[in-house]
Amino acid sequence: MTTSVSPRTASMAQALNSALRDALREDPTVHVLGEDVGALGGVFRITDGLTAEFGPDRCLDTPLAEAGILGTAIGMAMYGLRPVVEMQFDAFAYPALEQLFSHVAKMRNRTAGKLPLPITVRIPYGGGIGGVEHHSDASEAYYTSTPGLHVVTPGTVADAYGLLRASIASDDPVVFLEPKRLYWGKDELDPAAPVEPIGTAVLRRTGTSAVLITYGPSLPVCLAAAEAAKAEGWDLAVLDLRTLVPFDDETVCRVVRSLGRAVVVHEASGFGGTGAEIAARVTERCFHHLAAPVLRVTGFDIPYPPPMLEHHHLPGVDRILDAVARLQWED
Amino acid sequence: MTTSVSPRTASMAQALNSALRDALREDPTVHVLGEDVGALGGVFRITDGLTAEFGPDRCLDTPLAEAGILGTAIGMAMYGLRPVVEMQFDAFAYPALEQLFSHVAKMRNRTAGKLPLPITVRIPYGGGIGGVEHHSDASEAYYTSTPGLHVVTPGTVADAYGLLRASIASDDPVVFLEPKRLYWGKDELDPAAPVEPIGTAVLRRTGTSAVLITYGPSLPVCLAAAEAAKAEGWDLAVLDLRTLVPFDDETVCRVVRSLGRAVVVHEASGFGGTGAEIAARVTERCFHHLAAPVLRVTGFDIPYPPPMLEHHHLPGVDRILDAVARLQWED
Amino acid sequence: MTVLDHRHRTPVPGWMPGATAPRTDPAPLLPDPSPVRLLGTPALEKYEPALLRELYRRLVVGRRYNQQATTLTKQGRLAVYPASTGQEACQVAAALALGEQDWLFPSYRDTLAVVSRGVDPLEALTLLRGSAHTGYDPRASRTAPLCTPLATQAPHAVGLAHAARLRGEPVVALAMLGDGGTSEGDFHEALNFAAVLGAPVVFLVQNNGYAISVPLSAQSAAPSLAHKAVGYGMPGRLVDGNDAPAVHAVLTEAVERARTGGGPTLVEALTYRVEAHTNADDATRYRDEPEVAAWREHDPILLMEHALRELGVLDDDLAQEAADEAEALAARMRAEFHADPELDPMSLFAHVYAEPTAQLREQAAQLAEELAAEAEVSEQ
Amino acid sequence: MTVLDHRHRTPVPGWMPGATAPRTDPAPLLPDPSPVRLLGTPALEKYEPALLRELYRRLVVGRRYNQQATTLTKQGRLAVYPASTGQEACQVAAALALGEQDWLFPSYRDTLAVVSRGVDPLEALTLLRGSAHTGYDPRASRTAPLCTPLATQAPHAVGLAHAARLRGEPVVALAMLGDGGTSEGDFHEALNFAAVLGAPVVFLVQNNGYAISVPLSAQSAAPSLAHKAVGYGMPGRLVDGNDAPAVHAVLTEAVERARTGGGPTLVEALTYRVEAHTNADDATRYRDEPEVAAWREHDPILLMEHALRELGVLDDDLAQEAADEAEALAARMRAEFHADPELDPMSLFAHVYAEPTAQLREQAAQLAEELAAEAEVSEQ
Ligand SMILES: Cc1ncc(C[n+]2csc(CCOP(=O)(O)OP(=O)(O)O)c2C)c(N)n1
Ligand SMILES: Cc1ncc(C[n+]2csc(CCOP(=O)(O)OP(=O)(O)O)c2C)c(N)n1
Ligand SMILES: [Mg+2]
Ligand SMILES: [Mg+2]
Repeated sequence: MTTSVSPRTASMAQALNSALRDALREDPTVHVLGEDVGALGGVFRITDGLTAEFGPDRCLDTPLAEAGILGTAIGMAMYGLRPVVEMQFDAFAYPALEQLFSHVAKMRNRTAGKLPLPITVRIPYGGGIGGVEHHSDASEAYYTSTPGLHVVTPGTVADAYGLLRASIASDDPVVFLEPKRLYWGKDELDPAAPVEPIGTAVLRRTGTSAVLITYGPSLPVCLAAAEAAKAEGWDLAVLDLRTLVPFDDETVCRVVRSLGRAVVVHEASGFGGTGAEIAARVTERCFHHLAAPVLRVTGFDIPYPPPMLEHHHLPGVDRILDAVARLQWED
Repeated sequence: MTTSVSPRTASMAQALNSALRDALREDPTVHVLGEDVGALGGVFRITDGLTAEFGPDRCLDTPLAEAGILGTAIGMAMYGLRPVVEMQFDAFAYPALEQLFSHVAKMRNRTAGKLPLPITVRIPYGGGIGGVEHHSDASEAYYTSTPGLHVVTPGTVADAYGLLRASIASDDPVVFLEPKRLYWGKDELDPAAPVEPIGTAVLRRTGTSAVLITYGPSLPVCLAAAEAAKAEGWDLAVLDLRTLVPFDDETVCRVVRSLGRAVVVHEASGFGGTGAEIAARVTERCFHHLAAPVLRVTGFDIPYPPPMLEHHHLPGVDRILDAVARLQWED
Repeated sequence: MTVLDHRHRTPVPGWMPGATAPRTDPAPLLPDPSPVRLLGTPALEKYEPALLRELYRRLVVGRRYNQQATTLTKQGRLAVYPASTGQEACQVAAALALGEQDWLFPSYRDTLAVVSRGVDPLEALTLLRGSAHTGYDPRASRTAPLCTPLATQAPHAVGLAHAARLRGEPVVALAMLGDGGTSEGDFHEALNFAAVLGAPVVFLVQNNGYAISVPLSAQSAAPSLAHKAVGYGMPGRLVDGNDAPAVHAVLTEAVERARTGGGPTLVEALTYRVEAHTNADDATRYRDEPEVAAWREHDPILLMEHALRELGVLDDDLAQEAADEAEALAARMRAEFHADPELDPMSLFAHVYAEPTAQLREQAAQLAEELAAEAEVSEQ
Repeated sequence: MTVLDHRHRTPVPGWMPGATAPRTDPAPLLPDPSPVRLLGTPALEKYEPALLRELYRRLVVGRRYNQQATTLTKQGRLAVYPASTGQEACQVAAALALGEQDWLFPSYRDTLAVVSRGVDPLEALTLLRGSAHTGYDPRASRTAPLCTPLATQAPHAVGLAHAARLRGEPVVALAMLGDGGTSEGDFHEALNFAAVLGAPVVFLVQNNGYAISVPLSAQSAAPSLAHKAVGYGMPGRLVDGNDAPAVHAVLTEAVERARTGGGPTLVEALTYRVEAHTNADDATRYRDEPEVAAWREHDPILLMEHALRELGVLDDDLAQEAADEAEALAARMRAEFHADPELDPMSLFAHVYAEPTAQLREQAAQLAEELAAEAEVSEQ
């Protein structure tokens, strides 16, 4: 892919902005639409400068109505365009769920492949930024339990760029979940680097004791936990799923079988969370390799707390290490 | 509770109708609202005769807008009423998901208990009745993964009456999922029988080989599978969860520990389905009692099929027995 | 040039301090107090006899189509059928008002409009037969899938029309809705998007008096549904939905307005659902026969036939031709629907994604095994 | 008698075959072409001086409240604050137009209206401070929680007003929304429900020209937002939102209309968001200073002070009194917000359900253990 920039350090927000800019440059059918994506550049500045460069036809400030935004994007895709929708915050995607569940996820199937919908729905999700209620929901379970959608969530700057490019290029609808608390973290970005396809997990850290299976906002927490675990004598691997649907059973099971112990970590509430699927399928496929049950470290089963209390809700290093300690080492 | 009827045989639809009638009679704060719930009695006749008996103030034909219906019910509950909302079909509850997720599930918590919302949202769900697309979704995962909601789903005529009464009486919001394909099945109904509280699973059939864990529309299928299993030499127990949230860990784990083998059965798609949570938590809590992984028999990970193909999608006796056969009996 | 720049030339934020007048004049956006009618008026004479005959022919064929489809439900050949009996004027006028390149966005009740556009009845009815979700090729026919979730097709029409406009292609999208559908949030959001974008789309609301059992009086308190248009800044038109030439004239004007950059229009057609909601519904629970009878006399075909004969553009031969064509269609439907559809269980996995995922391949293999096993058993 | 029978007496389905007129006359439902104004008009003399002074006093206090809250964000004492600076006339008039028993349904921007109703600023601002979702008792104050998901509070207001009416209690609900909020489906559904039910509710849309960065011209193409009312069959009123007596008069009339069975009203108040969307926003990215300057001169307090002094109902003493009260409030806010809030982590589990579930009890125990462990560590 040709790109707007040479290797440099960038924040995840800048990487996403570059991915959108490069996609708009390379493919005239790509159109961005959403609330405040124009002059403002989005409340997180992910679309900064796009309307200035490409004009309102390519990057559109819509009226304030999420079902209308996604429904309009569906019609645009039906005509052959490749819309990229921005939902302003996780909880503000809920008005669009009927359009997402009943049309975006079903249109290709409903029409025997005649009407694919190559739509990317970008949703900043999760907490940790001191947002007031409705601004911090980890809402991935609604999407991962809906057949017909792909669900992608980057945990690094490089993946933010690469996976967004891959998602926009995908002929299937992708719910692209952006861990908003990682927006400002900087790292090396080489837009020219080859892009991993959607659907592949990656081992961020090798280890010999057990593996932490995680994604998106919890990746840095798990890496920190792995560091801290050394003091306890545990050498933890960290697996970054990156794509939740389609799930990379092969990579995940290979790692789990080799280590025999796994903890799934995400900040969404545990009950009915995506971690349940991960634990269940890993157990189904790796049962006799497991020395201990696959444990889950997640947010509590409560509505997202007010900012001053959110740190109690979010899985932290200690809570992860407590779970690791329960992996029945005595066996 | 005083009741409108003495013991008799009734269909699940009639039992639900009796429960609504008795609740309306006994509690003046109970109000029913929804689409076509008045003169028509609802498309499934669950509200048959209620407007005739109680008038439009108590059983209201609303305009055709699900977010408006649920949002209006929220306001009514804020004023001290006890609304019972009917969503016409599973997929037609989706327009109301923002109101459900952002308000119904959160209002009590958001107001430190000052504004409880004793709302019952009745949703006919699941397939097996030859409905065209959008009329057969098994949508329970969206509700079970949302903290703040109770999720109840009866599998028998008696529970349909008892659990609906209990749900309406609950001071917490309840998503009451009605297995539409069981609406017309008849059984004994004694409305005077004591009502089991929300949150308790029940063993429908004892067994010594393994347990089928299921709920709602899949209960009769599991009972049939247990019958058929006898020929294969398996004596299967069947556990009816009845309530998905709050989950009855105690009963479920007691049964699983005693048998060491379990299969979770539901018609919703497997990936991210409620069965994943059941398998994951049972494994976490009963790991060393398990002779085999907890397996799942579910619908495929596809949009609900057209009527003429739905029987291929829905878990049937054979598919359940195939799973039971994979419970590693050689061990 | 960018299509949307005009939005940025309009006064921002739209009001100035101490402003004394609305941003635009509402008067032209309001519907005339009484519905547009042509049948039985002198204005009808200005119309192409050929067009009037074409409308008549399609009405007669359309009525027969509705009757035959209803019969097929009784024979179990269709799972369910929401008839447009009594609404044929809206159905055929909608089809006729659109050009080849235009797109139709029908609801579950609008299969006649789809067929009248040229889609084969067998393909148009797979959803209601239960054999497939969508039986026709939406791209080839420029006809979106029959939409069941109410009003959700409205924003699709806006998006498609907007996309065509961005491409500089003179395509118009026509979305068909019911009176009940206007209560849904998606209706509101779609009309607002259409007006703000200036999208070439026409919203046709067939006000047939009921949403299943709920009468309009319990659905809306508006003077008319067409009065909703001014709230979006688009013209609202009110037309007698049983007057085929009137519906055709109003729609054609709206379509041309859209095509020439005039933006969207909301059209309310006053009609009546003469049959029950579907064959599964029991209308006697919520409405009286006299009401239905009154509307049966205001039948779109009777009104049309009477007016055209008076005008001298319709004679017995033409009427017979139409009747014959109608019978031919009915015969073809009977024949086609008598045969059982070909069903492929493996198709369940073929189009969920561009490529089946590893999980779907596993699941497809499982089903294939099961089917093979069943086949074996049944062979023995 | 049942409240809702009227709906069943209206003609069903609302139109008769060949009908020639809308069901109701739209004219009275349309807003006057120019916004209602009182300041600087002779009509002002008819107003109670006491009421005018009360409005003035609340405006002055309200402005100071906005300034102090904004300052608190700079000091990190509030997480975020969406100021209603420039919109004080709408905020205080809304509070004053309601009676004790009436309910207010505010948005995140309407904390001044909440405070002006009598809720303590510390309690009104917990959401924006980040210490608790809702700091006040909605039942005791008849004030719903500050609503963030746009327009979702509108149907709540309808339901509450409807419930009160069913109980025969003369309660009116006032829902406050922004111009952007009118684009949401929930706005549409709520207004339609209100009109169909005849619920005693008033919808106040503060059209402050922007939804964050999006100007009204990109939000709606309507002549005015008040023109949406006719599409629901309720009256729409247009008022200068910076003219406090005018807003108060229009709202009071609508509230009384609702209270006496006249049904809902939509009021559009033309005002301007003088500050950025919140302290976190950068308005220079999307609007120019001259535009803001023009509105600063149309300031609700300047306009009010000028008019009242001309009328001779305001003198320096009164102005000083108001200024003193404003300072006293600001001082109290500084003091109260300087202290750190009391936070109880275990409260996270206390109100999810009436009774914590077994799972929540387990999770609470886990957190309690963690906190105890931390405490131990920090003691060492
Ligand atoms: C979102 C949604 N809610 C409910 C339904 C169930 N439903 C199907 S048709 C119908 C009535 C629609 O009435 P109207 O819009 O007037 O169209 P008509 O059937 O009269 O043509 C309802 C409630 C649906 N299809 N979609
Ligand atoms: C459903 C929903 N979508 C998006 C948002 C994010 N958001 C918060 S305020 C705002 C702008 C609202 O503008 P307006 O309704 O005019 O009110 P104002 O802020 O001007 O008072 C947006 C888009 C939200 N809170 N809710
Ligand atoms: Mg209708
Ligand atoms: Mg605004």
